[in-house]
Amino acid sequence: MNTNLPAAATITSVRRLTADTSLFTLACNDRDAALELSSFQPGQFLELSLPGFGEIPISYCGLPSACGAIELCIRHVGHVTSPLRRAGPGDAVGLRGPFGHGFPLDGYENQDLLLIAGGLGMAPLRSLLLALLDQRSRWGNLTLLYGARETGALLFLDELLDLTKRSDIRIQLAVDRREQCLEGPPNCRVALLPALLDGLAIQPEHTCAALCGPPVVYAYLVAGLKQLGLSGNRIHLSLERRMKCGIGRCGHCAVGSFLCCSDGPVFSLTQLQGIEGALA
Amino acid sequence: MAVDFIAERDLQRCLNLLRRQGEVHAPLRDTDGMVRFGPLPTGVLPDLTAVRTLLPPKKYLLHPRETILFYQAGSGYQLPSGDVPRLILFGLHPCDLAGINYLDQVFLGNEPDPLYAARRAALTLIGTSCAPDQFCSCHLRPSPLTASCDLFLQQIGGGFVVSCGSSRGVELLETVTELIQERELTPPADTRSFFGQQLPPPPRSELDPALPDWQNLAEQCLGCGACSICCPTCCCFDVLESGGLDGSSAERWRRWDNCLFKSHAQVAGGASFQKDRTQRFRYRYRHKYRGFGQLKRLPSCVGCGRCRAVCPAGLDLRPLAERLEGCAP
Amino acid sequence: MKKLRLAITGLTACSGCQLTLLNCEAELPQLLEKFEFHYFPLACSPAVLKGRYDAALVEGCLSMPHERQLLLALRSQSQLLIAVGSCAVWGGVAALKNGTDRELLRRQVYGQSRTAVGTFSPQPLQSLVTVDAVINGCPPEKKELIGLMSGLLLGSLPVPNDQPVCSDCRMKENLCLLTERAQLCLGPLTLGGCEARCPSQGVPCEGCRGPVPEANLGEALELFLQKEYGRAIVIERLRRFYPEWKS
Amino acid sequence: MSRSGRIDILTRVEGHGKIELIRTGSRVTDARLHLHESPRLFEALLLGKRFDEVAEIACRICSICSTVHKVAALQAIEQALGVRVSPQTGLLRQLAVQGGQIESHALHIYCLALPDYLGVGGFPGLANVAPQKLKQGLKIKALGNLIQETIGGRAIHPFNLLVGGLGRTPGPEHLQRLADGLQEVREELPDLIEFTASLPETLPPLFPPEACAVSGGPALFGDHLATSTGETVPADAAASWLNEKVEAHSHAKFSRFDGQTVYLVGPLARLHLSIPAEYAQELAGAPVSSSLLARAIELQQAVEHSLMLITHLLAAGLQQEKPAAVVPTSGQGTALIEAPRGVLLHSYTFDQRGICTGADIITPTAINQAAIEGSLKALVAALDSTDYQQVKTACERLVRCFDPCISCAVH
Ligand SMILES: Cc1cc2nc3c(=O)[nH]c(=O)nc-3n(C[C@H](O)[C@H](O)[C@H](O)COP(=O)(O)OP(=O)(O)OC[C@H]3O[C@@H](n4cnc5c(N)ncnc54)[C@H](O)[C@@H]3O)c2cc1C
Ligand code: SF4
Ligand code: SF4
Ligand code: SF4
Repeated sequence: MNTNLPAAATITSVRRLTADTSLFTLACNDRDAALELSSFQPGQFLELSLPGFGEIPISYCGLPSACGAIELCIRHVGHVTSPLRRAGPGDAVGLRGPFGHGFPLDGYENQDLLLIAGGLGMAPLRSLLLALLDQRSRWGNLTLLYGARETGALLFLDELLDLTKRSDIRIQLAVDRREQCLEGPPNCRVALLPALLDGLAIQPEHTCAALCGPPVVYAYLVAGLKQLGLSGNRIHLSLERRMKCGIGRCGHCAVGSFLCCSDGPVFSLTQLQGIEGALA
Repeated sequence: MAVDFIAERDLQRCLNLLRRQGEVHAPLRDTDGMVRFGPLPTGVLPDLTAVRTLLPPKKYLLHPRETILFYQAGSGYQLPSGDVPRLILFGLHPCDLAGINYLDQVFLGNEPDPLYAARRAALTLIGTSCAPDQFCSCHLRPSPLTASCDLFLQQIGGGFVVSCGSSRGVELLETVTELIQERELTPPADTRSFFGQQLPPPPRSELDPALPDWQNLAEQCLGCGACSICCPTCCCFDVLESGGLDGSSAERWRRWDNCLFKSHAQVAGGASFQKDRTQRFRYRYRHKYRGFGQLKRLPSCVGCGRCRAVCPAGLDLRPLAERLEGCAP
Repeated sequence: MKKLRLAITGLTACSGCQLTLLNCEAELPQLLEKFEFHYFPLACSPAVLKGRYDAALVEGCLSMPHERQLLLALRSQSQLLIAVGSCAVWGGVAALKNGTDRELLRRQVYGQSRTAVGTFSPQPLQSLVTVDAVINGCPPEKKELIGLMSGLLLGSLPVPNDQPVCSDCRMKENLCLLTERAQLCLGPLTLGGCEARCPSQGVPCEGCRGPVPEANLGEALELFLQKEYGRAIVIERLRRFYPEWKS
Repeated sequence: MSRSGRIDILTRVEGHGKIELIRTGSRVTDARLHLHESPRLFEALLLGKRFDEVAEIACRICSICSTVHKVAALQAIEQALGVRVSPQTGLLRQLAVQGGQIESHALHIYCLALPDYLGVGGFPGLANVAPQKLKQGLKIKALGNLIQETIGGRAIHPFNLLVGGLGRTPGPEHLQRLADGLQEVREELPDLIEFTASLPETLPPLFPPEACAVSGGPALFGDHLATSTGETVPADAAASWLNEKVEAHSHAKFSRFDGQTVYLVGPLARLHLSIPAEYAQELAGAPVSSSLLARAIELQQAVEHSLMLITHLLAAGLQQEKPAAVVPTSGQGTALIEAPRGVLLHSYTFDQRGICTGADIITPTAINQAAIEGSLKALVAALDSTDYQQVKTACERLVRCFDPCISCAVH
């Protein structure tokens, strides 16, 4: 694949998830490109181009699919993402990827897994969750902790509620505040995300944690996980930085001497130890 | 030892012979007194005594601002097309050659950048030796980057000792055989010897944010961007896209960026991972003296002295590097 | 596609930003296909502000009460309001003596007459209304105006630039007037995007595009003083387009 | 019993103005021009500025005529400080001013005035009814801009024109490019003049007052005012002769002259004072509305003159010169130049350190105010109408004939 040239793709469907976030399904116009773009690891990302506006890094949000459909969950916040609010089926976009390192699935073999998502961090973790459920027998206990500002901001709530019917996964939700009119989902507490770690029963030497959330919560989550006895190489975090090229050239996404795009975006806590500003 | 020698008085003829292989660009002193790489007019000799040009040769490989993609509704994104003319860069100093070596590693590693690769393939590099001045640091600190080129002309009294660095160089040399004299002499070492050296790995410890130096640098820096723009190995770029007035076309372009600017690590909503300039100076330092990303542990400073020569505030990272990197700066 | 409906006007200013648009001779025919210049008193009759506008492009600063009324009307009737030019964005030349009592200045020109009594110290548009985007420059660059217009067609606004004039200047490999000629060049403090028009012709940057983010005024002042420019001269020069510089 | 009619903003003129129509009963009996542009108080802003800042600031009075403001300011400053510029600088400045003349006249003829004759609202309408004319106009306008940009560095607010000289002197290739463009446009101008002369008269014949223009130098330049009444006023006496007074209903000062005579400045006045033989017939005793024709003729003159200047400059060989050195000193200087709309005066006083202690700027539209108002009153009387809309349209057209530049007038 040419490093600068996005492959042509088309939006096939759009689902509004919350007031400011939508789930897009895309299809590549070209078979080879589709194959390349849809063989990814959860936690990896691609570069999405919106013609006339620019290109942005977005995490894969679904499963690698045989038919080449790609799911992306996008929050409408700025120059490129806001106009995507107006985009609909049939609109042309461009894709480059997959880029970066995802979550180390092979290292998770036989481990208990603790997935912790904050806000939009659910996007890459959904991909991981779906991958884990897809090969459920390879892993031990599965736990998902997911927090958002308010009930209305919880992404993929319908899917998560469906999953709570299964016995092989534990799901705990948290919201900072609950809207008056809404009755919260059954397994949802009014609490800050790190509070869900309090007293969580895990076996630290058999558990790996995968985190994705806004930078501000990482420090608290990490402290909580350490409290539970997890060592740094069992904690994986997905970082977000400004990115332009996605392939380690433009120089914007440095984290210490790592580049977030090519060395990350998923790092182990051990890797990030002592790096100024890594966990903000 | 036997060496190939071209007499100084034959330089003009040599350049004329080279011209048959492509346009020759070389350092030229302009009427304003500044030295720049530019097309060498016939009959004019390059300035081989100048220590440095304003911009390094990176301008030939990455243009300050260039279109990298065109978009047209219906046909999608397309790479810019067009011929890349063959160019001979004449009079590159070892530091600039090392700078190109660094850029090669960034832009040709893994998946080559198409624009860079095409321009690089069309370049012939002819180096010359030089005498460092007070801004230079090539001779104070060895670099693992190589100062390789196709031909090298070492300046010694009355002419140049010529050596080849590639098969392209051998070919070139053949085109000027009529000017080559065989001489028996041992040329003294030049600054090339500081390049291509194995270095002890830089300290693994992170840079200490508590050092007062960062604050001092940040306070004095005007944020003009000159240091990065003039640096042969600074290659951060920004990418922007804009639509056309027809409403259906677009253009994506990149331009040189600078790690000392506020927006460098800013993300949606204005949050930044390099909020203040002290932090950004550590970033710059890390890139210059320790390397990052795929080129971790490969320092990128080639010692050309441009950042010091152009900084209006006269900032100099050398003393800090001397302390932090443990060896002579 | 339906043409975008525009309101283009000037407040306290020289019409230079509007003229810059009219100076896009090559692009005007194309612009006419895509935009309806509904309210544009400088070039189109009649000029009646009526209905909704997709965008209002406003030149100039506020210095008289009736301009406040007009600006509020433009704001409430327009989807987007864009401040065009340094007067609209920073106050500009008209504001260069904002430190001085306006009544005193008025009397220096009109004497004791009651002419233009309502005039107040020029203010940028942001002082009264929300501005969705800005185009800098005195006058702005054509290229940036055309970029704004093509952005409007797509539904996007210009991405703010934060590189100083020096960056443009160095990229053009110019001789540096500050370091090589010890001239009072405001390049390091000034927002770029003009491709260093002035220094490229050997004329020091006069700062017409306003301050760059994080402009290091203290250090620049120090440097200018070292180059033997008196403090007063430097401060006067700095304030030519942006009165808020603190000495 | 009188009441005033609705006041509308003037369109297709530079700046902000209104016409007030006074009605007695149902009949419109009087008209007044209000230049209510917000004053920037330039003459006060300039006080305390050093000599090398004055022209940079003063040119921001107006964009359409920024080049001529700049040149006038520079000449006044140089006179005050005793700076002499090279002949080459003089020629290049003249060329830049001619470029401004071309740009401004093309803008007025094609974009601002022609719509009146072709029954459309502005240049977007022209694109439908007379696309070729619009194209031609834009081409000429672009050329005027290119001339200003080549010499001044920028079409609006030219930074390359400095006290004592130029930042960078354009190369011969740049001037040659201008010459090529001028040659091309030159071919088209006879047709334009014929076309403007053939346009139907839409206003009753109103005759301009006495004429006044700068004289005594190369085209558009000079050192004194000359009038159709035979007066000669040297530059340093011009300001007091023009006799500016503040009036309550205008933010622009009025030139009151001797209190009796009213003078017109601008294209018609210039041509009146030196009628080119070939147009003697069309222009002799021409009414105010023939200003469009006058501008077309001047456009041709500007093109011819520019070509001549370029020929001179190229023949002499362009030199990269440094601006003349300036030693700050106290002094006073006044410059007169013809801006596209007429007589422009810049006058400055400096103290020992070269700091501006006095500034006086008199602009064509301010001078013309009395003539415009006089014509408006005459028009209202001539129409003697109760049809408000008709009077209003006619008044607007009449004002446009003067091509007022209100930012200049109120500066
Ligand atoms: C590895 C990675 C994965 C991501 N995954 C997702 C995802 O799945 N869903 C989602 O909604 N968002 C995701 N983001 C964030 C997303 O890239 C930004 O929201 C987006 O770039 C904002 O662009 P904008 O033009 O709309 O915003 P603006 O604020 O207008 O952007 C301004 C500039 O900053 C850059 N920029 C701004 N924010 C970011 C950011 N957070 N990261 C990198 N560059 C930024 C943009 O490239 C642009 O040039 C991810 C970011 C990274 C780095
Ligand atoms: S050249 Fe000097 S002042 Fe300019 S950005 Fe670099 S360090 Fe700062
Ligand atoms: S000339 Fe001015 S703008 Fe250019 S680099 Fe020097 S200080 Fe900056
Ligand atoms: S160089 Fe400075 S003064 Fe000149 S156009 Fe640019 S910002 Fe304006």
